[in-house]
Amino acid sequence: MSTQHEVQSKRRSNLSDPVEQLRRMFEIRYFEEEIVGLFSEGLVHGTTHTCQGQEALNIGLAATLNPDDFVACTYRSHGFALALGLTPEAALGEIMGRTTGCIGGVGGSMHLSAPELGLLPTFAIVGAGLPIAAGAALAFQTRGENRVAVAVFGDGAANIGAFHEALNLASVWKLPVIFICDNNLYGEYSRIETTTSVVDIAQRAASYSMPSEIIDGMILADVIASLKRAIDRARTGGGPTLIEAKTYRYAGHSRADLATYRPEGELESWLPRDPLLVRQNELIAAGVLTTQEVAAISDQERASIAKVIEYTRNAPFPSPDAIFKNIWTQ
Amino acid sequence: MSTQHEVQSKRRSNLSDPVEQLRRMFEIRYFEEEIVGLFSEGLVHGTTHTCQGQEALNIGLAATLNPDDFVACTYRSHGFALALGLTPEAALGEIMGRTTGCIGGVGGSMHLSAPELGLLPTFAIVGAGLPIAAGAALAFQTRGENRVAVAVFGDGAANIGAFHEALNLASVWKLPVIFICDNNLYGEYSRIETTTSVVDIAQRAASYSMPSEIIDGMILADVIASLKRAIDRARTGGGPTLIEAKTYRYAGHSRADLATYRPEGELESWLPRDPLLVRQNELIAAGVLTTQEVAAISDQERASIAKVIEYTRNAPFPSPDAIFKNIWTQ
Amino acid sequence: MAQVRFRQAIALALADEMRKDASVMVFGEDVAHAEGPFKTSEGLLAEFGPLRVRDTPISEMAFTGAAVGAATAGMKPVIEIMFMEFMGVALDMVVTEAAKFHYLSGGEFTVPMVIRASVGAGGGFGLQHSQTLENWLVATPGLKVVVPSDIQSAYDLTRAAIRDAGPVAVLEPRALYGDRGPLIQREDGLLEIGKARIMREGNGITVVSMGQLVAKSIEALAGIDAEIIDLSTLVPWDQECVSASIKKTGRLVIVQEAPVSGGWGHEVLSLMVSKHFAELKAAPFIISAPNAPVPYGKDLEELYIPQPAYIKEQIAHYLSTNQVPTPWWTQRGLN
Amino acid sequence: MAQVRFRQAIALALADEMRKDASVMVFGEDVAHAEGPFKTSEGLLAEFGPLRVRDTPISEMAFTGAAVGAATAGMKPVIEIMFMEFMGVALDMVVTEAAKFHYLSGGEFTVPMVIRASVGAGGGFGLQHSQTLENWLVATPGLKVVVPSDIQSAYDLTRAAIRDAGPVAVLEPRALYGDRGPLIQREDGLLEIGKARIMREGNGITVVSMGQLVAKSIEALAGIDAEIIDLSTLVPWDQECVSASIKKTGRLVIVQEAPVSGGWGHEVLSLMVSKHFAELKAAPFIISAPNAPVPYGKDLEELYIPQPAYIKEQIAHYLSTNQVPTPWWTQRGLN
Ligand SMILES: Cc1ncc(C[n+]2csc(CCOP(=O)(O)OP(=O)(O)O)c2C)c(N)n1
Ligand SMILES: Cc1ncc(C[n+]2csc(CCOP(=O)(O)OP(=O)(O)O)c2C)c(N)n1
Ligand SMILES: [Mg+2]
Ligand SMILES: [Mg+2]
Repeated sequence: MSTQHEVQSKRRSNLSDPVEQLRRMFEIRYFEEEIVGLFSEGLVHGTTHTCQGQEALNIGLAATLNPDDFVACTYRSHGFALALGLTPEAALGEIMGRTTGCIGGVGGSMHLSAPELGLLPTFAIVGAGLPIAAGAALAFQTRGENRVAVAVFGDGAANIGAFHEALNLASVWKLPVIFICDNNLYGEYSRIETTTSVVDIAQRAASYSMPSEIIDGMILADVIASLKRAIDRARTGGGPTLIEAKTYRYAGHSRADLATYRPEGELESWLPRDPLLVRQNELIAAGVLTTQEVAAISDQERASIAKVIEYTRNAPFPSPDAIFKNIWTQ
Repeated sequence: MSTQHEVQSKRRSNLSDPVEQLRRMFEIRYFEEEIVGLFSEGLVHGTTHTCQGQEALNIGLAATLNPDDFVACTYRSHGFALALGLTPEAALGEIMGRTTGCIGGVGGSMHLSAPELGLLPTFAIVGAGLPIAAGAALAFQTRGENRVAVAVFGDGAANIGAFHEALNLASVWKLPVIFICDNNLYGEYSRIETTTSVVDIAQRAASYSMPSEIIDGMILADVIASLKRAIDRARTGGGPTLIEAKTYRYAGHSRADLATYRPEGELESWLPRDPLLVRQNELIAAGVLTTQEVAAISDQERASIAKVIEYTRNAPFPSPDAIFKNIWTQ
Repeated sequence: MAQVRFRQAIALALADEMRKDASVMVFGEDVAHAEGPFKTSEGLLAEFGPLRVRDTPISEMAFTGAAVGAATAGMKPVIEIMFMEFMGVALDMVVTEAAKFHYLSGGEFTVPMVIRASVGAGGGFGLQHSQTLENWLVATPGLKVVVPSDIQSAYDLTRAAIRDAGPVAVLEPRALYGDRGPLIQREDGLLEIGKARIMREGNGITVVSMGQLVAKSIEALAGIDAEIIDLSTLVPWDQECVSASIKKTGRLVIVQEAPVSGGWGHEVLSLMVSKHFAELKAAPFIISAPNAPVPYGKDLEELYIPQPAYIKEQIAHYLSTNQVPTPWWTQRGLN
Repeated sequence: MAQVRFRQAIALALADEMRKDASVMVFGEDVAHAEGPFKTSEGLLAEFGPLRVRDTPISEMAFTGAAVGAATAGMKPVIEIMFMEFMGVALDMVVTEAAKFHYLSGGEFTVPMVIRASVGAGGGFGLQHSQTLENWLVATPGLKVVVPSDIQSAYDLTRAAIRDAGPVAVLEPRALYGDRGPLIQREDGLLEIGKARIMREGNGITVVSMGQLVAKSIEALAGIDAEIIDLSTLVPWDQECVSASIKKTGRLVIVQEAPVSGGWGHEVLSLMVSKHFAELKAAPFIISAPNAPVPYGKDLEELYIPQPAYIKEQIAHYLSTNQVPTPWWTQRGLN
């Protein structure tokens, strides 16, 4: 039997294959769709933030980074965690508070972590990941390593002080860090224009003399191409980049939110550009997959997530001693 | 005998007169120059930050604002306080920790306050004044008043989170607030380019879709003209402005700093453009004052500051009950 | 009497005070159009309009600072910090600015602002969204801190905080937002800031609690002759009330949600011991959460928070032995 | 033995640890070229170069966060928060991130970072630059807090903090930076984090102090049979040491710089009373600053901080009467 570590490495390295990329987009989609039901069943406690519609960004990032690069992302990161290689068992285990979770079930949905895949504990405080990613990049730069760090954050996070400070610091020190703003148009229940004084977050890069790009976050190929440019720049001493990916948050902000504040038809206008749809059509058009093969992959992933859920339903809850582990570093 | 309040109002209203403007620039200059000596004598405790070279900004601001507008400025604000109308006695009393100080001597050099002149307690925390000025503007806007608020801060402060958050908020809410960056090229002992990812702080206004201007902060007329535009815009519902005034910090950061880190000749290169010199030459050229009259004003101000110092040397220290006053609002 | 939820009591208090006083305004993240992430500002935007009820960017520092400025300029802003932890990015504005502005202006400026923040465990929000953290707000002369424990005190203390002439932090136990019960929607006779509430009189032991632990303490102590005090205001807390009770009972126990180390109970215990040492019949002690992050997961989180059965067991042991009981984590050899 | 200043002891500790361990790096505002606003990083840039010793923008949040990230990625950053109050704009990074990262990674990431901050009154810096504010860092399992009190402990605790596997805050009493005296510049036998120091043995009374109040306590208690303990580490503090002393003396007094309300001493007093109630001969109490902002001006500031004469008078009164003495502000009818 292969170890957890081997499984995860394989999940990561597989991502060079376009078919696996698509498969894993389905994995994320179905994973997220099931979370909602599990929440209603009372099997997910507290809150949870899903990322349907943002899969191209998840997979694009994981496919371009090396496993020893670091990624700081947010509470809305089931997708990034799965893409980077965390197993659905370890992700769902955490979300359902079981010992099979990536940190043993004491963290929950907002707190996924996979050090061996470069995934920093995901951030529940808006903006906190940006200075910390810059710090990881600082370590790489100071030691002369060829590694980069990435911070993923939302459009709403672009209004918090940590964003500003981190981008300035990264620019002044020319740190190998990539800032990715996942602009899904909403911060909680507020649409971007009600809280944000620019239309494109990428405009703000000029305040830090930093190169920036605006990309279509629904298109996997665009995501990968843009990230490659930024990562290359960072690895070759060119310093930080700000990438703004235009995406859309299909679901509400968190589990209970039905997103009734959205203008009518807005969701519908995005759906024809769904990243899974776009990608599967591209692969079909290119003759890489047939429609039937895509359907099969989709079915397999749906089935596989069902199994993960079954497995996790039966996984044990942590015992009280878990509360006291890993508080103080030995 | 006129009350403190009357004296201060007069000091403020007088500023419409160009001769009085020049006189008060001298007042600030001599006040600041004397502080250094008082510090060495042990009569000023702790720390103190002087503003020689920045007098045009001090007087320009006070000459354009109404007394019911609010101003948030920093620990480096003896000049603004004097310009806005605080008496040298009340300012020096505070700096020397006497009961004659504007808050009774319990605050010290970093904490001057003159509510009736619109001077908020000066800010000892870098950046803190910006959100607070925005908040005063919010009050004015909400009540439909024709008042504005101003935040003055340094170039170094443009790298702190509060700057970013305050400018975004002010822009989104179109608040009647003017942000004035006193870019004197240094934040403590660090030159701007070592800490700041833009050359001109004003560039950052674009991140907030905010109008901005870069002005020569050594030229009183330029300061007044620019401020008038921004204040007008704010009073007529046009929202916030960012003004960057290029100035130079003649002295070190604080009392003990000899500024040995400055490139040789830098200070000297600024001196021919000294705001007092520029202004007095303008007035002489315009026939408003003669050289002799300027010299007389200068002498009068020097003598007058000497008297204030004498007076303050003999002013009483606060008694212990001062520690307990004004903690809790009744 | 109207039956309302705890969160509605807050919204009602805000509305009632806004009707009375045009200078009261409310802002924070999603408090206007969405009526608050916890629905504590229901109806406010509709009634008072977008000038007085505003959604903010995710900028705690800016909007907390804006409240300081607005208060200084004559408004009475009430702001919402969604989870207490988020004050970690804006603490300067609360502690170093708002609390000190009156002093710094020689008593001329006042800062009548209210900072509402939801606190505490029990919702499954994980270790960065479940702490009480009142320790951030102490050692700060000039800043008052109140903690409602039930529907009436949520209403009363919110109104009292708005009426207070200085800055007041209202720490709302998040776990109580959904509670439902009667409310007296009153103009006068509000609970006062600085006054503790005796929730049940008794002679055998003084139990001082706060926030969501008050109801748990009351439940725990059914049948025990305890005087149960809801501290209600943490700064400045009501030393007279606790003193008087200790004089009567000769025993003091604190029940707190905060962890052992750094919890608010130590100050109450310490000052009361210095004052009443000779009158105490046995060692006073604190029932609290352990020195650990708040765990996710219903069972662990429930264990983490002192529950009625545990409180009861601890106090019963204490009363029968006069000895300070061992906390559960030590009993189980965990810490 | 070399005679050095307190601030130099810190610079030496940093240099010695940087020589030994290439992963140690230092950054903060003006710590590199200017060698620190308080000259606590003298010589570091010259010896270790601009990669490992860096000036930062005025961005406490960014550079504290950068330390968290760098530590997670294998460095051992030491950052400087010039005045403790400035942590008010960056507390999130310390308390909510650094302290919790190890737990949040299931024990896989470690965050070996040191946050140095200057604290306390006595320099005439006024009420926003003179507080100790250790209360911000408590109730935070995962974060250690140490407070040096003299030249040796400044050196030792700085090195020990860097060697610690987790995040450690070192709160340096600013008033001591200029102190001069002997230093043992040692590799081994450093004072340990978590261990209190018995500064003077004695049998009549246990006096627990910290930071700049340790030397004042020692001076105050000349001729009194007191056991003087420098707590040295505030989190986690050395309960065994204080316990053992109380068992011997039966009396406990805390001497702290923090104000009465919200000060660290309450926790020590409270936990010790719960444990040693029966062994105490008289009420324990706290000698502290008043509940007021730190005033500017030499005389008032000196009065504000407990001075040797005042400490002596308070303890003498206590020993002779067995009664808790009245603080000066109450004696004078001021508060
Ligand atoms: C400092 C802070 N303030 C507020 C919150 C509450 N909060 C959590 S998510 C969120 C919205 C974030 O929006 P955005 O950055 O656009 O990310 P998205 O959720 O859309 O992915 C808010 C306000 C928080 N977690 N941290
Ligand atoms: C949050 C915070 N960080 C650091 C400091 C220490 N400090 C005081 S003044 C100063 C330099 C500020 O530079 P700048 O904004 O350019 O203003 P200037 O002093 O040049 O007027 C620093 C770092 C502070 N007071 N507050
Ligand atoms: Mg968003
Ligand atoms: Mg400057």
